[in-house]
Amino acid sequence: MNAIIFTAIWGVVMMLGGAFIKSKTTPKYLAIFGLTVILLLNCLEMNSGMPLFAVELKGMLDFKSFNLTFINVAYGCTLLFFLLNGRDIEKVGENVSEYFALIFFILSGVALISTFSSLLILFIGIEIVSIPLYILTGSDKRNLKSNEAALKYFLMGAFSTGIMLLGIAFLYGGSDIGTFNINLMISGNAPMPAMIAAGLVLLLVSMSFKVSAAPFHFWTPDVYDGAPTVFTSFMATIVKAAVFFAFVRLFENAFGSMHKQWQTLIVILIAATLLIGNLTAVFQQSVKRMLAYSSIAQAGFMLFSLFALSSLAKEGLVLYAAAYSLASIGIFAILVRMKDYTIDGFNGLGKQQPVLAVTATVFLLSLTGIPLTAGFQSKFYMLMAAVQNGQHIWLVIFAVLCAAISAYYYFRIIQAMFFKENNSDVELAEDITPAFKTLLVITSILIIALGLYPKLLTDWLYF
Amino acid sequence: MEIKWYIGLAVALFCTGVVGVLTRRNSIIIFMCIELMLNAVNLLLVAFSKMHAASEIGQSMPSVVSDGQIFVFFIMVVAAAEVSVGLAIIVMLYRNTHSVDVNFLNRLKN
Amino acid sequence: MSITEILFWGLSILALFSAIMVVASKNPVHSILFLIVVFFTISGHYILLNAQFLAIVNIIVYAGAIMVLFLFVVMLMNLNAESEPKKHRMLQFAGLISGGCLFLVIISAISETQQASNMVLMGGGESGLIKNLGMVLFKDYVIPFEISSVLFLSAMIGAVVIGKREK
Amino acid sequence: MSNVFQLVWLIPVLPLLGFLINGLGRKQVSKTAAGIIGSGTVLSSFVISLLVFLQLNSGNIPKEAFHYFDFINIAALKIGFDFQIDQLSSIFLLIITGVGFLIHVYSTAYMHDEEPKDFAKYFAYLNLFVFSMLLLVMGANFVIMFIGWEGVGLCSYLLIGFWFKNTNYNIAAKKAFIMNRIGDLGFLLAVFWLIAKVGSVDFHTVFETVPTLFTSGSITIVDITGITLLLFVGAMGKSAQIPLYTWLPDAMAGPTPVSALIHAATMVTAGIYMIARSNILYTMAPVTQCVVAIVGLSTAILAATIALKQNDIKKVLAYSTVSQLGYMFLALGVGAYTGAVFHVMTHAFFKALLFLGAGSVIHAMSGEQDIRNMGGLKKYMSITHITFLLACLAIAGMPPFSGFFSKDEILAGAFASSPLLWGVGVVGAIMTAFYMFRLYAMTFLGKFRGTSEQEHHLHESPKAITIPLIILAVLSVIGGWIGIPEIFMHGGHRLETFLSPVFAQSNALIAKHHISHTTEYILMGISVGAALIALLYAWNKFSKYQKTDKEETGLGKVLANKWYVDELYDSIIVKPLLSIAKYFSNVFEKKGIDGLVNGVGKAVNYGSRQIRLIQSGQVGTYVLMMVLGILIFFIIQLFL
Amino acid sequence: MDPKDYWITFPELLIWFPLLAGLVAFVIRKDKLVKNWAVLASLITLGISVMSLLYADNTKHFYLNNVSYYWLQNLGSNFSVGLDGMGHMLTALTAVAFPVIFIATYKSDYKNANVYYGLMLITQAGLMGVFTAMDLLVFYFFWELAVIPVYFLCSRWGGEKRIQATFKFFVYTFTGSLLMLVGIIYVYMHTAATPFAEHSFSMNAVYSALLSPAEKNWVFWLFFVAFAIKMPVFPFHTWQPDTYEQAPTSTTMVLSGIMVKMGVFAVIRWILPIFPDAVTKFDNIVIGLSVVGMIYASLIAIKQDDLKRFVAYSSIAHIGLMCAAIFTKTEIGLQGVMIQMFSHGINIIGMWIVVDIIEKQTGTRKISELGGIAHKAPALTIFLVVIALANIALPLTNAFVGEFMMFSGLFEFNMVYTVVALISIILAAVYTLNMVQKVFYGEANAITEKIKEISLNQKLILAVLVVFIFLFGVYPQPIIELTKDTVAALVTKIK
Repeated sequence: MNAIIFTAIWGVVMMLGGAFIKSKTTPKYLAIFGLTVILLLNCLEMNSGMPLFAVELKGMLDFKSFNLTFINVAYGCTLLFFLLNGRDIEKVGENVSEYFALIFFILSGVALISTFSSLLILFIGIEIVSIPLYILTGSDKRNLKSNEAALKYFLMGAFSTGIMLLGIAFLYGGSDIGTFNINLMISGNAPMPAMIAAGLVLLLVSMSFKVSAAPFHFWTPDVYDGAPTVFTSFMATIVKAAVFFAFVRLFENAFGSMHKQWQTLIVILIAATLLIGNLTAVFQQSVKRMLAYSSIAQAGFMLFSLFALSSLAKEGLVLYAAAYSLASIGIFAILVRMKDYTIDGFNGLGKQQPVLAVTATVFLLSLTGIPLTAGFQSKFYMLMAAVQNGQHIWLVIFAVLCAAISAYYYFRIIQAMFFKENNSDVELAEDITPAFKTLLVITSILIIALGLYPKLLTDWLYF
Repeated sequence: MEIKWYIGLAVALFCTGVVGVLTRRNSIIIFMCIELMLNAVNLLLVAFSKMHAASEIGQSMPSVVSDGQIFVFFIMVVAAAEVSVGLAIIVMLYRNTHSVDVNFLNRLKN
Repeated sequence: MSITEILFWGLSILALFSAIMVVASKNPVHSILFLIVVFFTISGHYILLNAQFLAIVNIIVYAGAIMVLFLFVVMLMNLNAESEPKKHRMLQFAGLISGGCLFLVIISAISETQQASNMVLMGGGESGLIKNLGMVLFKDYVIPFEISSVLFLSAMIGAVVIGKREK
Repeated sequence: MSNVFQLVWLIPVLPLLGFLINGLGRKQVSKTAAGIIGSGTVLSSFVISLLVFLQLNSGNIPKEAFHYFDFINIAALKIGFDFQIDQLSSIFLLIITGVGFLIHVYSTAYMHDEEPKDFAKYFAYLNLFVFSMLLLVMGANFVIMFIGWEGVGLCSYLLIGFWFKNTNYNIAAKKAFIMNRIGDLGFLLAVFWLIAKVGSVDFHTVFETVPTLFTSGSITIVDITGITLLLFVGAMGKSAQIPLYTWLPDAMAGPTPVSALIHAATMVTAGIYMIARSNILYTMAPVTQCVVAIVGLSTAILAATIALKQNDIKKVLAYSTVSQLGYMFLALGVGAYTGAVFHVMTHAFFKALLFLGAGSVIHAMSGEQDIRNMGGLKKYMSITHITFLLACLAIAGMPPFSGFFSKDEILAGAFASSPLLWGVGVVGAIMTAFYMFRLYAMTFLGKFRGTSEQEHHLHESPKAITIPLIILAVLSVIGGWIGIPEIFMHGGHRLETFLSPVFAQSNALIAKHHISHTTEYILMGISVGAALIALLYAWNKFSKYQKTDKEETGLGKVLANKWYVDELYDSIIVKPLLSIAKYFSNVFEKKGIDGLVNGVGKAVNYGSRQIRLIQSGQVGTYVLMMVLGILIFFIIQLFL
Repeated sequence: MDPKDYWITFPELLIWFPLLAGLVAFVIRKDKLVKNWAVLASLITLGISVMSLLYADNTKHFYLNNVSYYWLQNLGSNFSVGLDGMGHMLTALTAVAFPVIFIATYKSDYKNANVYYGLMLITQAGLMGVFTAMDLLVFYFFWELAVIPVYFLCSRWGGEKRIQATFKFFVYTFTGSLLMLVGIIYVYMHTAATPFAEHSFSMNAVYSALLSPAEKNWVFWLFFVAFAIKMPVFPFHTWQPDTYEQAPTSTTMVLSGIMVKMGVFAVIRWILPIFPDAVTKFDNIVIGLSVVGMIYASLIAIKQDDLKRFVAYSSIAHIGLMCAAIFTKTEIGLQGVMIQMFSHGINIIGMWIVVDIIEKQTGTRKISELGGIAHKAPALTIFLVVIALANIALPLTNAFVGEFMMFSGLFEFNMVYTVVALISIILAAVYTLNMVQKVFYGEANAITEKIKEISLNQKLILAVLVVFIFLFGVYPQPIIELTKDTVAALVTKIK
């Protein structure tokens, strides 16, 4: 509860701050301070199990430590994001504090959808996450790409909201006890009535849209490409992970009991997502767009948690969220500072900026899923969960083959950085501060630590 | 009245909205079609709530009935917020391109 | 055929017709007006279902606030029929077909189930009244209610951020 | 047990030492030192072998092999580094070290033009060869024997290619090695077969157990035949039998003493030794024996025919070696093991002598090898001439020279098994006499046909060359007298009695067939007489040989070109192999396998290029896709 | 029996020391210094491994050679490493190889030497880990850890086409190991429970995993493909020649000398015990492939003009034999493989050293352009000839013992394969002697005129290798003694 309340409040604070603070840099520090406090408060709630305010939940929210841990992960990543990209947020436009405010609202939405237990909260939460994102996407107002991305995102987002609502409606109508509470909605694994099925499919579709799983992923590349890179980084990592978490919780609690009946759909989703994501990423020349596609590919792996729906899978999901977010934030942070977003723009970075290059390599290796990195552990968990599930081993094999393809495009950047020479001696990256480098190093150390000893994270999930 | 008629009506309206989204190019109209979809859903929800009202569950606990209608209320709320943002975005785009035609939006592709 | 059924059918046909007109009509202004009609018919349905509160809100929020907003925007851009060239037929046709299929699929899936033949309580029922809904809203739904304020705030900020001219 | 046997290990180790010293210190040691070390080591091992031989002769024979250390020792298989000393090996020890020593001495003079380090290298190789050869004959199991077996192959490779700047020599060396390799594979397969069937490679064990296993039925005749045939393949390679004989004539590229030692006296007889060693197996496999006899005989004839038309002095000797080896295999084939060994010994004497003589001639002619440019050398180099003549008589099988006894024994054995074999054998003998004396006459008789400046520094070779010649000459005269057949002298065949324990098992199996003395006399008469006629004919035909440049025609041409066998091999084996290799490396590897691998990558790229076109940038398309997706999901979920 | 609580054990030392040394190397800026540091470190590692050989007897010093720490108990995977006979042998090989490589290539200078040597040492650590891993997951970790640095070494310091070649190598092996990962997980899911987790990655648990024959049959392939790519077995070999050609020679030595053995090792360590039935089921296919590969590679080797590709193909042929011998499942065959793993490592490294010297001095690797080196550099020639003879398994060289045993194992399995395989021995003689003749004999030409005799330390290194060649050629018993327990255990396990 703390997380939700205080992020909302802090959002307001940032908003009002915008009116009074003239300096461009202050909001950043304000935001970092606020987020740190909120993170601590959330930890407090985790340990004590007691929020600061006793609010009657009425079965709307569910604060078990699992969910709170995820909030921690999400907020932690956001903090890192602030630290790494604060300066870049300032560069986007004039209304710096508003951007931060919006991000805080999104965070409260994140907290909502990772603790919801009523479809209403899910709906509102998703909207709270989406609407500010539409704006952030369009926040680079002079840039037509940004505008276009915003509109595309908005139209399709609204459309998928419609789909979702229809689904919810059918669920409400279909469940005998007419409720929006996901825990009570369905029990037993009797073949589901048509209305429930319809609702399920529609929800599945809209959620797949939000997590950009094929064939509902089409908005992703354009939006990620068009949006200002900082915000791309944010929405491609934290938001996406959060929505995924919501996705899994929804289907686990609401339809877990009849898992087998809808597994086929997930299988199709996974196969399509992995294939399209990886295949399309191969040919991209712009790193930004390539990362957009790769995020689709990663979603394909995360979907395994939905496919398996076991405790292993859920741990895996949290681990994956952390690993993926860390690595992506890192690589995006570096990308933002690059002058040229094409892969050739990275040529010879290894000589000019060794620290950047090495850390970037760690991030990319993690995304590829090379052992010793968190990326490997998370993929490993996912595969284990999938194999444990027993069916569709071919899908697992297919997945690892796709992972091999992913090596293909991730390593193109590594090759560019270390093994290709850039003829001109212009600066490839701008304002690389020591602090920035240190943060990158810390991030990569985190990644490797998680890769060596994932229990650092997974142990928090239950107690 | 059987619920299926309401379902039929709502789904029909919804699909009309979908068709609109698919066939029109004017982003405002597309947006309106989406609103149409939302309304279809609202109607459906209300109908369902009244369906539950008819069932014995509804008799025993009236909250089941009101849930649906409250939900509709929230949908309207959200829709309003969405509209404000959406129109703002459309206007911004119009400022920059003097068009609201989604087909002109293809700087981002492949 | 009772009076309610007659009203139901009348409203439904009107609603569908004007919905189709929203999609079909060239002139954006016309579509908006048709949309308003749709909203009114839907409010009518609400009244039939004795959900007076929603009926009112629907008219105020949608037909009133939202559609006026739309109207303003359209006027502001003074869009007219000519301003929208044809989308090429192929895609329109495909859209039509797939939309139709969606309808058929959902209906054929649901209409035959026994759930689909549940009766709807027309007219009666207290829960749709403002009093009851108000109670529920501020007792059970206080959390979402409060949270939706966040939504509005962000929408507001958004409108400002987007709308404000850059210096 | 006498303490001589404790020195046995020294026999191979001494030459090895010589090799190490000369090899590692080849820059330091002077020529004389190198020569002394080289010859000295061999001499000393000769002395030891002599002592060993005397021990054996005095009838105390080591019961089992001398075990030094485990070579391979695992549960399934134990192979010790063991030496075996018995009559057979001791005979060979004497031949190898004895003749080896003489040739070492000879070499000190023959190679004295070489640079010191090459000189040392040469002796190092020679010692290494002796070492391997000794391993071969002393090894107490097939594996140690095989070690020596390949070792000698290696040394012959190194020595043939000793003048490595000349590419043709290298190619000859390579050919020798590879053809030996082919044979060795047969050997190896046989060994594996033995391991699989008997579970051991020790001579003792194998020869003890095989007959019992055979009677118990756990080894079939097929196994034995297979093993023996494969072993024989090995012998073919090493002892230059059809079809693997072509390397030997080319091997003449090496220095002449090497040809004498390796390609006449010792290495090429390894095959005979091996078969004689495992005689029991062969006696148990009549099919193999038949094959051996036929191959041996046909080799003898074929090589002889070729030798008729060769003009290179060493080539003639080479082919005669091949044909003599053929005789030995004939002997083995007909079960006259003693005869084979006997002929090995005598052949070692006179063939070594011939080669050394040829070497001395070549030396005198300053490198000239074509006998058409020689002639009338007898007045310039008398010792060489005399010794050469004696050797020719010996090889032609004239009584009482050594060749007569051994060859006669073989022919007798052949007759005993079938007169046909004998007949063909005799023809071979006749040809032998002919080409040997053609060689002799063209070289030493008539008048000199070489260039004048060759003529005026013609000279007799130095002591170091002539003394070995003389010794060998003596041996090739009297060498045969240890094997005088019954008919001349009762118990005259000392060799047979000496060797009898080795062949006891086989002799037990072979039905002893006796030819009446009269027949034996007749046979002897015929062969000797025929040979004599051929001899005299060749003598007076070629003593007045004039150089003519008229082309050989008809059969003569075919013979001069060695029946075109090399060309045949080249076109049916080498060329096809190379073209396949070419195809693999240029087409199949690149286009086929690697093409497949890269194809996957290409496919991914192509797919990527295509699939990103769906991302058209049109909202309408995107939504359409979504709706289609919804439809599909609905259908799957609700209607399937 | 010795106390359980050693503060450190040999496997740990063998892994951690090179790793630390590598990390240290990164921060040493001066090239000369880091070079010496690398040599020193590798020598120390060698010392450790020699020590471990002195305590190799696991019946007496078990706790000196085996250790296990909690790692991911919840997944039932512990960081457990240990040295059995095979492990000892291969770690020894690794420990010997690296100093040899460093000293032999001491002359050649690299840009950012610190990174270069750091990566090399880390590779060594990875290899040590692979050879000592007693836990399937740990094994997988090290398996990758060994490859990644090599990828960077090759693509950073390699030849002109290095990037594509190395990348092909990487993706190829990476795909293989991912498939193996699926296999690992599948096996894991069928292991018995442990106190901490419902399944376990530990070696014993994995060995006794309850898989149905049908499952074994396909999981087997998941594992085998990974290892076949690494070895490589025909037709998975095409990455090798390109990589060897493009990689810097010292890395190529690591690749061909040791990394190739990872595949062989892994097959023996994991596939044989986990899927004995599947091995029996598919032995004909695998052995067939290997034998075909031997002939195929040998034929191609005849036609190679580039020394590096030449060595690559000849190595493929040799590996084919090892793979075939493993799948005969005979004691003698496996024992032969053990010996051959060591011998092949030594010989091929020697081969590379010579190739490297020639390339450094003449600037070309084209066999056709070389010739007549023998009388310019006799010592070099002698060394090469010895190594070449070892390469064609001449008796009294180390390779003979191994190949002899492998062939006789193969013969026990099936005679036809043996005959075909033996043909490749002839071909080996053909191409090796061709190479020797073309490169070293004949008259020297313009290119080879300027060749000088090799330096003393090169002589010493090659001499060391030659000593190894003859030592184990004449007296292979030490290796047999070291590894025969492993083999015996395996054979009993399979039977």
